[in-house]
This record gives sequence, structure tokens and C-alpha cells, in this order.
Amino acid sequence: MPQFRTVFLIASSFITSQVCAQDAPPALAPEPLGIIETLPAQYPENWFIVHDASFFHMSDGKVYILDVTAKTLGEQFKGMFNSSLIGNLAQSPARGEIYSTETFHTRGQRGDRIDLLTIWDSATLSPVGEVMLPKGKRFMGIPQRNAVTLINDGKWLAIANFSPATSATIVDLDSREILSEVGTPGCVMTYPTGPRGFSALCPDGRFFSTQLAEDGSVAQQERSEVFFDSDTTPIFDRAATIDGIAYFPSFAGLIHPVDLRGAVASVGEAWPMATGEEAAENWAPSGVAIIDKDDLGRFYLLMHSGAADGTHGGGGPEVWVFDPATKSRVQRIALQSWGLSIAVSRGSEPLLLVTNPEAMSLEVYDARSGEFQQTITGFGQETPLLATGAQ
Amino acid sequence: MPQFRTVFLIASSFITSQVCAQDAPPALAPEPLGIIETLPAQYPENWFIVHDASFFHMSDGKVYILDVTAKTLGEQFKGMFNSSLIGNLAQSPARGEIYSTETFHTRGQRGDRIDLLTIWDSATLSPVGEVMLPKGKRFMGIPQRNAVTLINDGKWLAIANFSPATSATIVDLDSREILSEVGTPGCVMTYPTGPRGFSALCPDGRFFSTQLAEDGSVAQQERSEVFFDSDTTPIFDRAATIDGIAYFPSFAGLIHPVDLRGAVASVGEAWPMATGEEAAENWAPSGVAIIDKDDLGRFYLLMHSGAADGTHGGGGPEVWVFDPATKSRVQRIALQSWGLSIAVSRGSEPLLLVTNPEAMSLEVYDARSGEFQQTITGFGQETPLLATGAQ
Amino acid sequence: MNFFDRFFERRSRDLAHRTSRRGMLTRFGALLVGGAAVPLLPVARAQSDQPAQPVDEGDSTSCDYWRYCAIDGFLCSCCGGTVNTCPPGTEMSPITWIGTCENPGDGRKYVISYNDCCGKSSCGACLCMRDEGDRPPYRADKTNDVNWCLGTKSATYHCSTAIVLGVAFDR
Amino acid sequence: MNFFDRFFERRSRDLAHRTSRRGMLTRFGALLVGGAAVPLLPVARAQSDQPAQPVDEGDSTSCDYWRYCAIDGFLCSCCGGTVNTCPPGTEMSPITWIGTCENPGDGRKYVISYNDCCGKSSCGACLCMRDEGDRPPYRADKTNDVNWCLGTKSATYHCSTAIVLGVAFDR
Repeated sequence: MPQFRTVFLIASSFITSQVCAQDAPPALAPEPLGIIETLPAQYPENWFIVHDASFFHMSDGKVYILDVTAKTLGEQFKGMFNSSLIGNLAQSPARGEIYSTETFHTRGQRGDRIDLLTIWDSATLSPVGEVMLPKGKRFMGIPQRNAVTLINDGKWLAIANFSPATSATIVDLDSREILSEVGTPGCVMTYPTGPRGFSALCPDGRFFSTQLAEDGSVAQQERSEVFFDSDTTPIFDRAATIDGIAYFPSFAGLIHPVDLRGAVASVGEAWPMATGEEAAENWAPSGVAIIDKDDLGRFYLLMHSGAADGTHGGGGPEVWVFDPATKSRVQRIALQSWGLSIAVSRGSEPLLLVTNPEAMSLEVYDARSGEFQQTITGFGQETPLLATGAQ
Repeated sequence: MPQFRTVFLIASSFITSQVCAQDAPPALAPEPLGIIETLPAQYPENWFIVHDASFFHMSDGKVYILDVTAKTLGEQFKGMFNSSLIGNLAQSPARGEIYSTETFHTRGQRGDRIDLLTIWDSATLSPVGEVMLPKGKRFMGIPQRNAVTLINDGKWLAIANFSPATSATIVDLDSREILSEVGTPGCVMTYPTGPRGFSALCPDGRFFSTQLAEDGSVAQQERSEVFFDSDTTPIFDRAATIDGIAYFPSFAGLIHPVDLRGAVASVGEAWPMATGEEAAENWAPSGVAIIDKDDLGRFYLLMHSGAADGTHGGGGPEVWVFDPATKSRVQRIALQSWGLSIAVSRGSEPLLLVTNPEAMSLEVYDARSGEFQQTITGFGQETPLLATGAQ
Repeated sequence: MNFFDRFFERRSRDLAHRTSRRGMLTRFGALLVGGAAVPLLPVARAQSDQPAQPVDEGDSTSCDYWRYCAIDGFLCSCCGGTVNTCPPGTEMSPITWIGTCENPGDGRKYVISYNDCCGKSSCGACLCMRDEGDRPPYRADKTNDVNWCLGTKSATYHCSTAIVLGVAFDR
Repeated sequence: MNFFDRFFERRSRDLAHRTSRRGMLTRFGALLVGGAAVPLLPVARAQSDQPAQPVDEGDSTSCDYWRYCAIDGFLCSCCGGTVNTCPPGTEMSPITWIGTCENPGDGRKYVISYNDCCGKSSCGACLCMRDEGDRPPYRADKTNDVNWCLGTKSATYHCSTAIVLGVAFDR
């Protein structure tokens, strides 16, 4: 890189051919300038993608790539990229890409607005493409696993819109162009559904499922049966999906299994997370990222007791692990400190990552034994509230 | 504002004409929407302009307007505006404007770059004008009182450039246009000098003074005598100016008086801040904003003992107050906790504001008695390291 | 950071607050979210002929203030604005979510509009989260999980107000 | 925040460090700042024919590491880079300030180039400020008070490296 001649010009004038005692070891060799590190296109199973929307500085949101088993910060911190104004993320290991919705203004916090999908190369953490999104529509809120999702075998991206009119923008990842905007009147988010579609969650307590044609146009739209009352028996819009079945927790502590394998979401019979004494103690989910799953077929919920109106967002002191096959809790993990968000890594040796709201540190647990491993902090985090097991 | 019909449409459907018990007080009246507060064009003497460059989120720098005598955060926090990528500020009470250099990229942290001077209305805290600056030149570093200064009776702004080639951009505040770019080879900052000019500080230990013609072109450029050695006897580039005399502290604890009233900076005889035992203890200035002055003719320095190579930026535990007329210290204020930056308010009852690096809180002292008044914190600050007494 | 103290304040406070959040308000949810217009009903006004004055007690810079029952954000009262006005140089969002909070001063429930002030970055002062009656975004009329700087020039969120729109239906 | 712990670490450390920062280095200051080109002199190389290996001990993620004597910034070693390489997706600044640090492993003084990595916002990890030999911006060759993301596509500062350019003149 010719520009590096500058620094040599400056520095070389201060440098001498060495003169030193016989017994001294040889001098360090001059080192090359301009070298940039890279990462593997597919990430190891013990890495996480940690989205810090920086709620005190939202135009400077940060996405960290962390190895949570490494023992030093230098080994833990693999890299980062920015995501502006509470973006939402999705990763495609097959394409070696990470997708991020972003919003910019020409004068930082003011001026003309643009909304973008930025495509990041997983290995170089450089932007390799962008798709201009319809202005002022993309869902912007507490970061969410189901606001930007891969559908159609990972060929397309479904981006949830909320303006507050609701729809979804369908992006083709080969051409990096918008195929269509699908209306989902009153219903939000994009839960992948069927061979080539998604479902959105509606205020009247059911799903609105869409199947798309090969050109991205609407092939079929149908509502599921009503299964909750958004006033009296609300559910969270966050779910763990295992083998095509999405498990939606309710504010009151029920699990609603929803089969998303067919063209239309099909809701199964709900079952309770807490029974007996625990039910009497009003144990229920609470927090930001309250649910995740592992590759062993289990899902995880961040839980608090004494659930009441308004307590569903404050986090909790325990993580409960469930086996959907037996509809039973297989593990109860008492956290070292309060948890506000959880995430679980991929693979056969899952790790549980918990965001501790007091220090905004990340606490690592063995997801099978529940054993505490270590705390990760000091990486410049502000509000790292949505982590995802890397792939 | 017609757009507010929306919210009425939504809300009014939930509202009833009241039915209530006889003994109940009358109901609260519906309140108007869309009202925005404003501030006086000239600020009271007990207000400060606090620049928080947000070193962990520099594209989201914040400038707070604070009343440091108010007792509650609600009364202290008067307003704020953003300054992107470690800007530098100047205030013109006569024009009711605050000036801020900023840098933006079209994609937040990446993309095409523009450098701007943004002109903020002091009363509305809205941008009322901007001047496009030459790309990639404006001084960008630890915020500095002398990087953007009012000259020519407040008609012009002199903006220091460092790319690292050095110059100054002269902006006319009536036309809001650039008049000229003045070369200051190797010399930086813009200390107002003479009727229509400025001086810059040079690596060879002297000033480079420029006087400008009415059209902003160079009328005269002259170097002062050499008065320090930038290797062995460096001075700080931060000074307090009283009645046209700028007092420049040295790393070693001398005060160099510099007369900036004439066309060329004229350097007077240096005198020591510390004498006797204190001199033996190596008391010297240290910190970020290490010096300021009041309207009573005194200047203030943030001091630490045991000064050594590399300790000039870490701050200190005391503030020393000097009377330049008698070249003597008139007050010694032991801070409640470590200080990293100081600022003094205008007027006959000056207040001393100290940035405490442990909590990044601001501590208020009576600048005459040295008495601690209160701590101001919890206003969203990250690194509020350059405050200025408001006017 | 006071951000996280707030979380704990909030939790304890929430356990103490049990005001029902049901009523007319929610019946219109689906309609509203569906984007349908709803009829304009008369808005309650204070009877100015009464000698007595309306009662609105409490510290509007405190998260415990009655109007904040459904809020989640920085209080404009701590940011250079007031409980019902925006700080200098910001822009008030025209659309927002609604809460129904009981005024301890007169025992009435009021419809509160939490209009966001936009165009400057996070105020950062007095973060307050109460979430009573809060729902996920599928209930747009009752969700504080989204950035309500919608329909504004800038999408940048600064702080939230709590504006009395009128008295809510009693049940 | 560890940001401010660092300040105090730093202060104590600095009081312990008293390595002189004078020498050839500074003679060229004015010239350099004046923008004049300076003659290209031969750069020291390790004598690879010697069996012994060069010695470079210490933890490059620690602020105490010898190369950081004049640094002020986030250590790239903690940000996905190394002591002499930039993290993924950033760009190395071509111009920067220079320090002269003594390698305790061989007793030599080396010229260290603190090239910044740019194009992503502050890494935020391992803030380190030592400032030995640091001067205000009027000594461009020795100042760490400025953002050295100069001559890069983006002016956004991410972290700082500490690259060995060669052995400095001994005095």
C-alpha cells in the first residue's frame, strides 16, 4: 500500500542500523504495516453474535463477535461491526453473511433518513452489499429474533415492517433486491412458515400466515384459529423453534406449541411451565431476550416469580430448561445474578449466555450442567441485550 | 399541527364525558400536543455548556446545557444537542448562536465523509445554518477551547485545521460562508490576536501570528520569539485569556504570559506556580481541560504533584487559583475527589465545575470560597470532559 | 449506571402496582391496529365553573409519578422538557401508545398519551420503565417496545412525555 | 467503567516510568510538522544468521506492555486485532505518531508506530493511556491527543496498534 510510504518517511529518519553488545539477543525485525485480520466464514460453535443496540447512543449500535470460552478479553473479542438505530440481525452461515437492518440520517441524528439492509461478510466483517428499504417502515424497537428472518431455504429474507402499519419486505439474497412487500394488516413479525412463507402475530390472538410464489408475490394468506386474548391472556412475541414447531410462552406462564411446517400456522394445546407450588408463586417469563433453544432439542426461558401486570420485561433470577417432547422441565438454573436476556450456543455442548443488567456483563454457563463458567465484560458494551449462538 | 389529529382519533375513542362523585375535584383538562420548550437566547451566568464527546460512541457526541445551581436533575437539564465525531464548540451570546464543527459519514461510521460547521440557535437548540468545511481538514482531537474561536469582534470564526498539515479556515458569521483558508505551516490552534487575527502555536517553541484583511486574506504573518523547547520545556496548548493576555502553563509548572492584543503575540517573563516545598513536590497542571478563568480577573488550574514524563493528562486532586496581577496563588482548593477537567462560570459569583473521572459526574464548587456545592450526575453523560461557562 | 438501578426499582414497584389495565381501551385494539378509523367521541373537559381546582400531585421527574404507569423511556421532565412538552429543538411524535393511569388526586382513570420527542439522541436522564398494560408490538395501541418516533422527520428517539388526553371510561 | 480505573492505573504507572524520551527523534519534529520530506535512512533488521531469537516479552493486551509507552487509546490486541494488525473490517491509518520505547527483553529502544485502525466506532476494550513523551498537537510527530484516522476512508477511530519500525538511535 503506497500510502504507507508516508509513515516510513517519517519514521525511518529516526532509525539506525543497530549497534549493540555482543551478548544481546538479535533486535526485533521491523514489522509490516497495513495488515487486517480476518475470521472464518463459518463461526465455531462456542462463538456468539452479541447485538448491543447502545440505548444511550442508538446511532452507534455495535455487534460483537465473541468467543465465550476463551479466558482473556483479547481472545474473546473476535471483531465487531456497527448497526445504526436499533437494527435487527440474521446470519446465513451458508452464504457466510450477516444481515442487519439500519437507519441513517444525513446529519447523524437529523436530516434526510434512509433505511437499509446491510450485508456483512462474516469473514472480513466488511459490508459487501446493501439493499435500500422502503423509507420509514422497517420494524425499529427492542431487538427481536423474528424481525428479520431467513425463509425459502435461506434464499430470501423476510423483514418485518411497523410504521405502525404492518407488512413484510421480501429480499432475494442472490440478487440483493426487493421482491415484494407483503401486507399483514395489523399483524407483525416474520416467523418462517411452510416451504416458502412466514406467519405474523395478530392483535386478535392468532397468526396470519402467508405463502409466497417463486417471484415473491402472495400465493396464499390464511389466519389460524384464535388461541389467546391479547388483553387477558397475552403471549410474548418471542419463541423458540425446534424441528418446525415454535414454542410461544405466555405472560402467565403457558407454552403454546405452534406447528409452522405447513402453509398455515397450526396451534397445538398449551401446557404450563410451572406446576404445584411454583404455579402458586406465579413463576413466568420476563426480560428482553427471554427464550432460546439448543441443538439437543431443548428450549430455555428466563423466569421470575410473583408475576404481575408490568413485570414481564424486568428479567429474572432463574433459567428453566424444557423438553418439549415430554412437556416437562429438565433443568432449573439459579443465576449468579439477575438476568435480563439469555442466549444459547449451537452444537452438542451448548453454552448459556446471560446478560446481567447490573454490570451489563455477560455470564457464561454450561447449558447442560447449569454450571457457571465465567463473566465476560470490559469489551465496551452499553446494553448488549440480544445475543445469538453463532454458526 | 394537523398530524396530531391521528392521536386524537386513536385516543378519543377511549374517552368519556366524565361521570364522577359530587365531592370529587374537577377532572384534569385534556392537554395540548406538540408543544416544544425554548431557552433564552442569552444564558444565565450559572449555566454551563458541557461537551460530552462520548469517547465510546463518538458519532453520538452530546452537548448539554446545564444549570448547575438547580437542585434537581429536572431543573438542571435545560437541553442538549448532538455534535458528531469529537467536534469543537464556540458560543456567540451576541448572535444567540452556538457553533459546532462536526463530521458525518453517509453510512454512520463508514461511507462518504463530510465536514461541517453547524450553527445552533441558543434559544431553540435547532440548527439554523451550516457551512461545508474543506473535507478531512478540521482539527479532530481531544476537545479544545482554542480549536474554534471568535475573532474580528465576533464577526468571524477561526477554525483550526490539522490533517496533519496545519491551517485555519476563516468563516464569516453574517454570510455563513468561508472567507479564506490561512496556512500556518506546522503551527496549530487559533488564539485570537490583535484587531483581526489569530496566533497558532509552533513546534519550534513560538507563536505564528496572522492579521487578516477585511476580505479575510492574509495581511501580515509574523513569528514571535522562541520561548520554550517542545522537547525539554513543553507548554500546554491550553490557556486562560484575561484582558488580552493569555496565560499558558508549562508541563513543569511555569506560567508564560502572552500578550495577544497586538498584531503579533508578545511573550512576557514566565513565573512559577509552585514555590518552596510545593516546587519540591513537583506540582504541575494535569488533565484534559486543565485551565479556565473567571470574570474577576483570576485563572484556575487543575494540579497534581509528583509530575513526571507522561503524567500531564491524568488529572489531579487540587485546583489552584492565581491572580496574574500579583503573580501569586490566591486560593488552593482540595477537590472532594479526583478531577480530570475544570471550567469556571461567568459573572461576579463564579462557580467551579469539575469533571470527576471515576463517575464522570460533575462537581460544583463556589469558586470564591472553594466550598463544595453539589454533584450533578445521571444526565446520560459518558465523557463530559470540556465544559464552558455559558453566556 | 442508573439505567440498571431503574430495572430494580421498577421490579419492586411493579409488584406493588396491580391496577387493572382492562376496559374500553382494549376493545378497540384490533380495530386500531388494523388501521381502521374509529369514531370521534366527545373529550372530557374540566368544568371551569366549579370553584375547586383539578388535582395532579406528584413529582413528574420521578418514575413513580402516576402518569407513567405504562411508560418505558427517558422522562422528558428530566431532559429540558416537561411531563407534556418536548425539550428544545426536538419534535413531538404524532402517533404513540396509550396508557390508562389512575390519578390518586381524584381517583379517576385518565387516558395518557406517551408521545416521544425525537430528533436528538437519547436524553439518557431518568430512564423509567413501568410497563403496566404493555403488550408486544402485535398490540400497537399498547406497546412501548417500539421506537415511536414514527411520522417524524427524524427517527432518533430522545425522551417520552405523558400527556392527559381525557378521562377514561370507568368500569 | 474500566475507562476510569485506567486513569488511575495509568497515573501510578506513569509515576514509575521515567524513561527519557529525548534523542534524535525530536530533532526532526519541526521539519516533519512543517511537512518537509526527510531523507530515507536504512532500517535496522534482525540478523537472521544469529542462532539466538529476538526477545519480545509481555502481554500485548496489558497496558503495561513495553510497546505502549506513548499510547493513548483502545488496544487493538483486545479488539480482534493484534499488537501490529487491525481488527477485521477496519482500515489502518497510514500516518500516525511515533514513540520510542525500551524493550526490557533486549535493552534496546525501538521506534514504535501507533497506527490507528479506523472505520468502525470505538472498540471500547482495553483503554490504555501512558503518554510518555506525548506532546500537544503542535508536535504532530509526538501527539496522541488527535484522532489519527487521517488519510483513511473513514475518520471513525476504532483502536490503536503498536508496530515496531526499527531500533532507535541510542544515546
